[in-house]
Amino acid sequence: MMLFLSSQLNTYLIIGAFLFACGIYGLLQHRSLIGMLISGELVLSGASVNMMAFNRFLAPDPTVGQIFTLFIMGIAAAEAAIALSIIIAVYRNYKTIDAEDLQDLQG
Amino acid sequence: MTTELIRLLAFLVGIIAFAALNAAYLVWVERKGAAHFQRRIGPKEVGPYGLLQPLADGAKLMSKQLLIPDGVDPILFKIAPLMVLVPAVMSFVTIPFGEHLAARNIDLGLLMVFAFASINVLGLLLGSWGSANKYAVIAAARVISQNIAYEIPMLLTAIALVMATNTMNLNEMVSLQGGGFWHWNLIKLTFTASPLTPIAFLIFFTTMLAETNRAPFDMAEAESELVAGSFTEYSGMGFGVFFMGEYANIVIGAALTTVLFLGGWQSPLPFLPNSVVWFLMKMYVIIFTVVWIRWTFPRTQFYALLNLSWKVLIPISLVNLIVTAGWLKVF
Amino acid sequence: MAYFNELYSGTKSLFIGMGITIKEFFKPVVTLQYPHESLTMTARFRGHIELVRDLESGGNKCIVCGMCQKACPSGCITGNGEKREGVKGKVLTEYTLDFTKCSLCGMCVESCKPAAIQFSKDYNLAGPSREAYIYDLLKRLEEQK
Amino acid sequence: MGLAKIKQALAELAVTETIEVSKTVPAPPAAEGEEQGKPVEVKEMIEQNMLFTPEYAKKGYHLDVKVTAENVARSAKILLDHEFFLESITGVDWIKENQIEIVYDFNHWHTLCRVVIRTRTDRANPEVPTISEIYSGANWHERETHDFFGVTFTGHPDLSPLLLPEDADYHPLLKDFKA
Amino acid sequence: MDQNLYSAEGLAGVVFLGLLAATVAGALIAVNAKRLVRSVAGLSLCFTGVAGLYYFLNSPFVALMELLIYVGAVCVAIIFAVMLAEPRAEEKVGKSSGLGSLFGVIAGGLVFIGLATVSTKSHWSIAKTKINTGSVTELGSSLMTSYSMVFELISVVLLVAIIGALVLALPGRDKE
Amino acid sequence: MSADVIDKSLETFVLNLGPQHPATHGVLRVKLTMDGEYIVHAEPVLGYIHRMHEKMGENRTWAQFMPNTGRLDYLAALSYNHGYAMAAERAEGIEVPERAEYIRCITVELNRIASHLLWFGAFVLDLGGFTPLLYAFDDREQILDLLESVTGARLTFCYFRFGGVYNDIDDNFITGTREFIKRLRSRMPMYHDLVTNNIILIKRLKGIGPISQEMCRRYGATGPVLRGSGVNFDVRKHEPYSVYPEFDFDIPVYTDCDSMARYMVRMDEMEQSMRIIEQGLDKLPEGPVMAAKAPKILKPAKGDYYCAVEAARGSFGIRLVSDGTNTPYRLKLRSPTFSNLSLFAEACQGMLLPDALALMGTLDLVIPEIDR
Repeated sequence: MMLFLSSQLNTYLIIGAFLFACGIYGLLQHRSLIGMLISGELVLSGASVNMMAFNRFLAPDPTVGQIFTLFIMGIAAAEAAIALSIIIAVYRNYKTIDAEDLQDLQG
Repeated sequence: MTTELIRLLAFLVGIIAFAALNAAYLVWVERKGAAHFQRRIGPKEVGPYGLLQPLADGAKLMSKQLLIPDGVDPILFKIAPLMVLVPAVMSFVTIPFGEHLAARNIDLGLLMVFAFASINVLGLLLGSWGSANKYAVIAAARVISQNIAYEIPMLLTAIALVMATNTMNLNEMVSLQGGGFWHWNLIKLTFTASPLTPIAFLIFFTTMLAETNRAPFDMAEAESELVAGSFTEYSGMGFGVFFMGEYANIVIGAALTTVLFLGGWQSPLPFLPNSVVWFLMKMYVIIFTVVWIRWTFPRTQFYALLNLSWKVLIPISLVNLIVTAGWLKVF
Repeated sequence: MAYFNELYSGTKSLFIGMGITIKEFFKPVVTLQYPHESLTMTARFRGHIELVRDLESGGNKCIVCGMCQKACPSGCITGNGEKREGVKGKVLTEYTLDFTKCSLCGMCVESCKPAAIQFSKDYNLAGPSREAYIYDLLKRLEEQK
Repeated sequence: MGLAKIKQALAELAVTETIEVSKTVPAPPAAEGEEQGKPVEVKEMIEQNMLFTPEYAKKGYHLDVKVTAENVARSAKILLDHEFFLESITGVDWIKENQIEIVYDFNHWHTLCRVVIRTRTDRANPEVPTISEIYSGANWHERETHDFFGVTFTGHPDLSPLLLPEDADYHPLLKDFKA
Repeated sequence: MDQNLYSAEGLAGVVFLGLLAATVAGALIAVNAKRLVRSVAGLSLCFTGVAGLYYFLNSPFVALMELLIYVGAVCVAIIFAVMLAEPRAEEKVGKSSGLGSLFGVIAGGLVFIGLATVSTKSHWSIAKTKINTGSVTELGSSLMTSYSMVFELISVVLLVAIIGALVLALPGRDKE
Repeated sequence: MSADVIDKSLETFVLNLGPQHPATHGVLRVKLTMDGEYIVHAEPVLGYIHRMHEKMGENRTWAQFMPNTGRLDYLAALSYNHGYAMAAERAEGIEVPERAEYIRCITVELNRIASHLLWFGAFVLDLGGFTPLLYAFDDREQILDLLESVTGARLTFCYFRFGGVYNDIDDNFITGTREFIKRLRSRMPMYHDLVTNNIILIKRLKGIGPISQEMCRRYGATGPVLRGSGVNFDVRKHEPYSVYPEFDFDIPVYTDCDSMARYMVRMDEMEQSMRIIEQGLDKLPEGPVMAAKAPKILKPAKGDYYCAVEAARGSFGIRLVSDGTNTPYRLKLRSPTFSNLSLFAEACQGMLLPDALALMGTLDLVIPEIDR
């Protein structure tokens, strides 16, 4: 039974979906920019888990999923770096990281 | 099934015991070493040569109350020491102490050590942020910049080595260095390693000091500036576990240096048998050097530390990487 | 070029430093293992004061002139004497030193004309309470017999 | 920097009608100066070139100037212009005369010349203008003097107790203070 | 399954369950924690779990990279940002009021249900043999052959990100 | 100078450095307003060990105050004894025999070396190097042994009396001092190799914590702090007292104004002190060590007197006001580090915390002397 879980594609897909949904929920529910960034990372890792699962169970090329995941990592790292520097720049100028307080940014 | 479980548990216990024993006795080595560098005697009351001092220290720390000050984040505060200790212990899994003496001979051993070592920073960070102390927070900010700055040259030198040896399996890496000390990566006299490897060794050693927060790079602790840095609010076993984690990290660093550059369990002369003894001897020489350095130098200034990394270590390790690549291409 | 020069000289200075400490490592220790060994105090060591035994009479030499009390900056000496029949001058009946106040300056010994007080060589001073530091020097002198 | 120039500059600030001449001023030709506190004409003093110059070997300083409280800052400025540095500021409580004396010690790096500036103020309501704008180091010295004597240095940025506890409302160096 | 590493299947199962729990718990902490630091701690827990899942998917390299990059770098960077931007730990983390939260729950729930349904109801043609051998060599060679262009691009992206981050963060020092 | 000049737009926090902090060497508290690790504003808070020595002086006889002077700066107590003894002698007009003056100079210089050695060790400890402290202590203990054999105490010597010294020195002391100087001479290159030339230390001190001459003047800084800023001012040369004119020695002056300069001044001063001691031992005349006519009870004439000596940390001045009785009417102690510390707040603005601590280390603070 236990082994059954780890060798089932569905387990991974559901976990992936769960992470993705958590990310979506967090994005909607968090007001602070850093919270949103964290949720974004969750969305990305949900996608990665899916990629890896397909890579293991379905894909014709045994490396494509892994490479996708590695690229996602690269993108995520870049995204985190950029997002954080934006957050810091925003914080420096507006003294807040609350997205709803940043009305000035509009227009 | 049961035998497998027992084997697993035996390994686990063995590793934890080794890590804990080494970490504890490293404290003894540190104190004794410091004493002799300063022409004192050091611990001498508990047991012969003060050998039972670590136990006494441990007992003392355990009997002390773990104070949780007001305003701290209690969960993070308690978890953080474990986050420093556990990954360090995990890293021991893949270290080849002898030819057949490794808990797991993993193909990606080197990567695994680095991966787990990187968690250490997170533990320090959460601990210092969680303890809601200004000194700790300053220390945390330092730890981040320091670790990021020094991870780069460390990985670069390690990658150059991986390129030269064509493996990330630590045991295999040691095997490749067999046949006398002139085959060690440090001074490989064959044409398979680039001539810059001794410099790479120095860089690796320096970064190892920095990554393990050892003097002269002990920014996180910096007792004369930040009181006790990240550990300011910790007492009792919380502090003890942090301390163990730090020392376990040093043992890992020393072991890794031994494996990568000093031929691990290979004997220095071809006619002597290979044995775990060689590994331990080399590792303890490295550890002694670490202690020696600590009790010789003043602490670096923070920007000097970053300058050293960005202006000296990273360029040189990049050059080393390129030279190694060229070397491999030519020979 | 300056970059490499600094790199070279800097690294060299580090190795020189390490050379010095390793040399010291193998030199004998210079510390004294205190509870097991202890120092003998020099002849002029200024410990707390004690009364000097008068070798002729076996008692003290104090003439109860009060000079030590006057000289003491912190007022930690209390001495009293009384007139006794058949004895020339006053006889010391009480001589206490409140060591909690004493600053070990030695003014009292200096001011003592008959050299009736001297410094003890006692430096392991510890006690459970403040009262333990109020020394009855007369009693001490008796006990020393 | 000549001693004479400083003398000249400070003489103009010195209390015009009276100058306290040290008891030990060289006897001739100002034999009348022997008596302490005897008023002497400034002009006369300058002419005799013995303007409040105590005997250095005896007193430890070269010039001793008494000024009114308003002139403290100006004399400090003169001394700063002549590159003097401030050694200390302190007070003396003359309880019998019902006055508090503020004493400023100045010294010079390159010439052996110690200058003492004094001023007196009423004991009941001691007030002296600050010189912390001129000599930054005076800030703490004045705070200390305020702690010990209760002298208010008008214009001082922060006269909160420096050495005494934060809530101290007593001034221990006043002669009528008994612990 | 890599029989060398986990020959005891039951143990592996327990570990797997633990990893699942870590992933789920970590994700929940990350989105629900009151304080940002705890969110990040949850995130790192979640990533550790995910790294374990990757290991079970025969990709130790990716698993370790996940640890190295996400836990060792991304989480650390986020905590750094939290430290810079949230100096007072007591300050509440902005959470949307009831409506936003409800909306979030509904949206998240719908996404989860939808995706889960799709993935469970679909008929995947699961390969009978183990496709992924976990070989780093293969990964490396395909990275350098079929996907070399993407590899280059991602390097460029990272470079741009580094420069961008520097540019954004620089003006702060000038002000002093 | 007050807190409200701080730019409110900066994200700052207040860091309490002390009263118990490893780098403040005693109970000094510095309220730092920090922007990250940069110091925006510093405010030293003093008085934690204030003992009101000046009031004590007013309540004691002239002689009884002598032990107090050693407790101001317990690391260079003899300089303070010397200053007070000289001030009282000046007031009373006591001539000190020449031998006593030589003994005073020799012991004061020994004490100065001891103080500088301790500073050296503690300073390197502030910078994170522990071992040099123990080496320096090893040497310092030799000095203290020597001084103890003469004065009877190791820190609060209380050795000088009005009119001379308490005890004559003996041959053991003379040979011991000569040996010690030989020993320290051989150890100085070791200190320089281990610490001074160390690249880490150079990086930490060169150009760090500049203190300009103009700032020194405004704050009245003296001693090695001033000499590190390129001003050749040393009371021993500037206002020669005792038998210092008899000695041939130099005043080390460095013009860089940075922490390294102040460090070097102190290191060189130790060498110069050794020169003075050697000459003093060579020239030591025979004779009494107490003035024959020194009165037991002092009653100086009315008036005020000023006397300054060069203590290990700068110019220690003492102002005595006598009303002709057997107690001082007013006794002002001008401590050098009080002035030196007062410039810290201005000097450390905009510095990084570790640099500020290096700067504070070079000020060589002894808190009891500041708080008095």
